[in-house]
Amino acid sequence: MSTKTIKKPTSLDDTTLIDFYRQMALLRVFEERCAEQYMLGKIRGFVHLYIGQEAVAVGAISVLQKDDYVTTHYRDHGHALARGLTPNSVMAELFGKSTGCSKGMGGSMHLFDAPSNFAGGYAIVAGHLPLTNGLAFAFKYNNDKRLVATFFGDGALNEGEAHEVMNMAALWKLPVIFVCENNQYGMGIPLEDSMANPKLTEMAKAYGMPSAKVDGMNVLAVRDATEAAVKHVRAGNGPYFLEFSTYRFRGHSMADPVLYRTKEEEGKYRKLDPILTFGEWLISNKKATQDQLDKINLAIEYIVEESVKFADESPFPKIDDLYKNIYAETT
Amino acid sequence: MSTKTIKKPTSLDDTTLIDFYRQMALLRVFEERCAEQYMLGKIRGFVHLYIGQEAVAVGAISVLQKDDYVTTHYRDHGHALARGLTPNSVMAELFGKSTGCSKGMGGSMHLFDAPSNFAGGYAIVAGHLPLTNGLAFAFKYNNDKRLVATFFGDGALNEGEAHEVMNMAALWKLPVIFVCENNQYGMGIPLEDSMANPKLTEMAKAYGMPSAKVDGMNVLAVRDATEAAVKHVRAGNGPYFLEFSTYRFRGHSMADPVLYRTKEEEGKYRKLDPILTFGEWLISNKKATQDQLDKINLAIEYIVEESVKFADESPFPKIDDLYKNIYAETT
Amino acid sequence: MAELSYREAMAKALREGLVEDERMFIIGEDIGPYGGPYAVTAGFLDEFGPKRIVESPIAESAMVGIGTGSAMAGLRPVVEIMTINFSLLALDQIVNHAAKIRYMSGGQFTVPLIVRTVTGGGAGLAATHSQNLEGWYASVPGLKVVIPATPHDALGLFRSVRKETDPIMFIEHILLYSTRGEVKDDYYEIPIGKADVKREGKDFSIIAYSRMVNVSIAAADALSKEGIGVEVVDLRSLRPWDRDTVIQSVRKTGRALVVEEVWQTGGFGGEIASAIQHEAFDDLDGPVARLGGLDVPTPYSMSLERLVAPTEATVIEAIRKELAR
Amino acid sequence: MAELSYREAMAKALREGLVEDERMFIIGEDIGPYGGPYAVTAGFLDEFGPKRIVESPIAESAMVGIGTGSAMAGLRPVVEIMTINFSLLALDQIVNHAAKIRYMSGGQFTVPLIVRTVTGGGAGLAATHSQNLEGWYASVPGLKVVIPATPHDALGLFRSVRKETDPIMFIEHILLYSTRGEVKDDYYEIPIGKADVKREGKDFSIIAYSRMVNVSIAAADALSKEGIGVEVVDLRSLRPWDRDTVIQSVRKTGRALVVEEVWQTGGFGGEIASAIQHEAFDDLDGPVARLGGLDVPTPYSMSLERLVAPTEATVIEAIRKELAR
Ligand SMILES: Cc1ncc(C[n+]2csc(CCOP(=O)(O)OP(=O)(O)O)c2C)c(N)n1
Ligand SMILES: Cc1ncc(C[n+]2csc(CCOP(=O)(O)OP(=O)(O)O)c2C)c(N)n1
Ligand SMILES: [Mg+2]
Ligand SMILES: [Mg+2]
Repeated sequence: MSTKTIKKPTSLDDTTLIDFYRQMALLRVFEERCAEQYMLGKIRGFVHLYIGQEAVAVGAISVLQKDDYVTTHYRDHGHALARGLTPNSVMAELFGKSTGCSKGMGGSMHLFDAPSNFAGGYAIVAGHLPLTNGLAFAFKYNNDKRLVATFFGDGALNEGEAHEVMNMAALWKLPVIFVCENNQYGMGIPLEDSMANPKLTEMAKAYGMPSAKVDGMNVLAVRDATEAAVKHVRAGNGPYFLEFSTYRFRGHSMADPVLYRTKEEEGKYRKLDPILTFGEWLISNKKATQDQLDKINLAIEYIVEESVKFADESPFPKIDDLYKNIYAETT
Repeated sequence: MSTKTIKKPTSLDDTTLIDFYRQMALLRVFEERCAEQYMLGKIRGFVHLYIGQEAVAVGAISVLQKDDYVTTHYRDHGHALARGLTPNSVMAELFGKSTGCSKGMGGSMHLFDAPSNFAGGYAIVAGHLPLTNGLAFAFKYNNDKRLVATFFGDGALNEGEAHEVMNMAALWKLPVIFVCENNQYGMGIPLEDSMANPKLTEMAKAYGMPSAKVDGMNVLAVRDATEAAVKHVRAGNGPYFLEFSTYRFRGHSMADPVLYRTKEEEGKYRKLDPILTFGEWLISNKKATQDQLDKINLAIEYIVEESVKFADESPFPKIDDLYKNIYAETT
Repeated sequence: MAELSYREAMAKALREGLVEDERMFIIGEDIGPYGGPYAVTAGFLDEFGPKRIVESPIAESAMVGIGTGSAMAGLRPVVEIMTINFSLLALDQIVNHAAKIRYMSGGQFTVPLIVRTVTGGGAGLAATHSQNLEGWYASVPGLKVVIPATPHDALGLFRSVRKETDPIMFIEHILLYSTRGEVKDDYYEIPIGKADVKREGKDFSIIAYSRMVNVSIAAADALSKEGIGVEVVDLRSLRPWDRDTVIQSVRKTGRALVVEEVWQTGGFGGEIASAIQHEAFDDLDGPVARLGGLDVPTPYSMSLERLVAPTEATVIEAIRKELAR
Repeated sequence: MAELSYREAMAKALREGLVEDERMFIIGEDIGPYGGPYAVTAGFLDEFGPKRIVESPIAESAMVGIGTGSAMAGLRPVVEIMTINFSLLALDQIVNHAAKIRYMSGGQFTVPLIVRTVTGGGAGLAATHSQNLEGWYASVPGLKVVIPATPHDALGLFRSVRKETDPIMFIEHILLYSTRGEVKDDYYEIPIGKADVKREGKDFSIIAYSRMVNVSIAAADALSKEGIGVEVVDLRSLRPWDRDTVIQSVRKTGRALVVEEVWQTGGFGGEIASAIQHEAFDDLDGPVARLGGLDVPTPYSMSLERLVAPTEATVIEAIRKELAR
């Protein structure tokens, strides 16, 4: 990963750029509150924070159409918010409330939202990739120009399923963008200890799939690379593989004491913080003033605070809900 | 696949060369009798003939040590015989007799022979690859210079397990030779309809594994390529991937009416018959006389005839055997 | 009325679906030019073309994923897994994904997926290719498991299955494809979850499914010659299974034997037997008996394989033993 | 006597194996620097080095294959599958390979493989991460399934398991790791296949395993205050399971309830219940009852998840209901 960020000029207007900042900051603040609420016992189970990786979800999802599908893994809060799910509905889900995006049935690892074609967070590593192909298959079957963007980690490429899926997508030219968020670890195992060849794009090449490796700490680089991928895929040329180099600032999940990496390494990446660096860039390039960003941050604090309140005050699912939605008959 | 075979000179002595011919002819005649015995109802279930691919098993296994392990898939008669299992014990296994190499418990798809470290034929596509890594892992663990050669088809690379296994073997430098017998079909599906990139060695390259694509109809080419692989692997450099281009002259199994390919295509490959072409080469290069080969063929007819007789006259397993070998206690 | 083979009935069922519903397609290994591993889809590729008859790479997980995802997006996929043994490679996709998406998404996404597969031993294929794993699927909330024993039921049940919007395992038996039976010409459907009394009797109830129904009927016929009236209840689906019909039969006869092909220990028959004794305890004249396959990996040799699954003779013997208690 | 947690008992068991047997190694995901997903192997990497503590890529099938093959070649692998939910991805390797090789090879190759994995719900992990699939494994000839409920049993059983030359599923429970119990200082082993009467009683037998043993004991204690004597039999292994001890208990009490955490329909409890009623029919004062987990994909919300698995209260209720029949 290069230590410099954001070099290319951009044709995006200031409103869009500032909105990228706003979105990333929302993800960050939202998740810092998640951590806090987890410690308070309001959130249960595994909570995998996306802190540090915000540029990927925000940059990539910004170039998708509303009616494209998005799928992702268990580290899914960021993708959900970037896709437009409200902080209220995500926080309520984490609290296990019936107002949550999955009605309290899925929790942190299983966020769903049909209206925004957010087709789910899935907790089996690589497990969502096969069905991602299926969503894309349906688009192709229906001669529909929509596509599916799917997010997963570097570790997911250890699983055989990922390969079956990439092969099938390439073979049948399915409209899928494979977004690999290479945060360099799968739980505690560094990439180079789990992949014989850590050059992940070479895997895509072996399937005859175009690919790009891009700085995932730079929201504009992510956006541009994804735009190119979207263009390729939407034109009917089949799948595209994007590797975004990034880093998760926190542990794998809230339960992880992070014994497997150094403070030094962490510090190095903290300097590349996608939000701080982008904020600085906005100001130094006169796209925004510090005051504007401060106001945004303040508004976000308020929104997130509200989401906690909303979640707290929302009702738990009713006992009847236990048997709902197992089958159509029980809806 | 080139239409010319055997161009390189060889340093092998005539006895060895003639023995290659003998082995290939044995595989061929043995399996022709299998087909016949299957039609007579003496052999049950699925029978996958190796006819056309003989050069691969014979050439590759010839350069292995006796104490290396060999594993393979369900199309395993050829590998078993090339490894030195007797025609009697293989034919008896196909007949379901207690004198069979797996005591009648495995049948055609599950041949085993511990004395020759023939660690099995396995009937789940790609299913033997994970345990093949395990055998190699044990060698490495014990600082033992032995290796494992595993045979599988082009179709096995469709399965995700194959990828998990290649990655792990390359990552840990396990002593495995991956021998892909590319006979261009997986049951009825041609390779280019099942693999996005039919250049199979590129997959090996993506795992950082050395590889070679070689004419599998030429026993000497197979031998030389495998020798190079053995040298590499035995020196502790990790796995090696060999792709042998070949063709099965018969259907996928005895039950296959072969509706998915043309007589023309079949005819083209019949001309490359590894046994006929090698026999001609032996004679034209004065390594053997027609008379010698005739005698060999006659002897083989006799041996195979005997194996049928042996199988026929052998006893079926006893009812007590039904509960044997499920657990150690029941041995 | 026409006499059809089970294979023909399944082909008819699938063809109907393809003709009537543009959203339906079939994906599987060797279902195209090869004609289907059990020849069920022979001719389909010519008839419906490669858009609807999708030849899959040998990749069971990815294949089921095509089904799950396309079902979520509104198609009506039929995924053919060549045999239930290979479904182990797709179990995660079926159990952790297809079966749970409706629930985990709070009902927002549905998975109208049909997985067809082939169960059973008896064909000389040895341990890895002769298993009956349908009971595992039948224990998973979110799945339905349909398992017809006759051509008539296969067609009628598939018609109902097509109308469902939940993931369904539709399980055929390798040795049933060539069996024949009457199939009504007029359109009919068979509801999922309704058992069928295939043969009436007053002395003893056999509860069976799939090929064991035929075996049980043969045994019942033989016993009837000795004046023992055996009723044979065909479950036809394992999830849901028809508790009412089963209990009603046992209340009448006072005796029950559950027959299945799977390894007896841990077989789904344990569920049936334990439910019967619990609900009909006071009507029972003896314990509920079970007869399953032997607890062995299926051996190749015919001399042994023929002993593994229940047969007419072993069913008769089991009933005699219970009556002699 | 020392009081150990289940986690500590497992760590002790594994450490003993590593120290005593050079052939033993552990392979798993995050068992190294991460310290083990449930901290069982914390410190092991430093103590035994990377040759014996092998950090695996996230590839469950290939990982089990390392175990199967190296076992065939004479090593004593312990494969840790992080949770039983992920074992679905390795099921083919376990069921179609490890479990069958001895049989299919006519006894020529053996697979002394230990697969350790973690079952159970209750930790707020929702449907894909809260399953109890041990019953499926318990139906497979060629496998053994060991499932200890206490620190004492975990250590003693693991010692026996290490001496086996067959593939074994060793199944721990996510909510048991922090439970504590007395563990003898002197060396002892617990044989596989022997149930343990964890609490005696004369009126009612509960048959349970894994975490449900603790729940059942709590219920029994509560009922004893009302003068109802409940015996709790801990199966400790599901394959083989100890028919004799179970039947003996039921013959004494005349009543039985089988308690397990898995979805009740199709749970292994069906096997136990049906066997009890068949073998002890004449000694029963009422039908054999079952209490399993609810037939739902486990919901995330605590408000619902707490209803899914049997609890002290629901066990008591089930027994009262049976006694009131
Ligand atoms: C099949 C399976 N195996 C193991 C796990 C446990 N697990 C959860 S996340 C994870 C690491 C995945 O790493 P990566 O794909 O790089 O994503 P990241 O967490 O780094 O975003 C593991 C091993 C799982 N959920 N599913
Ligand atoms: C997991 C699994 N899926 C499907 C099958 C059915 N099947 C048996 S062989 C075969 C084709 C394999 O082709 P390939 O690997 O090229 O080997 P070949 O038969 O050509 O030698 C298939 C699909 C199987 N045995 N296992
Ligand atoms: Mg990662
Ligand atoms: Mg092939």
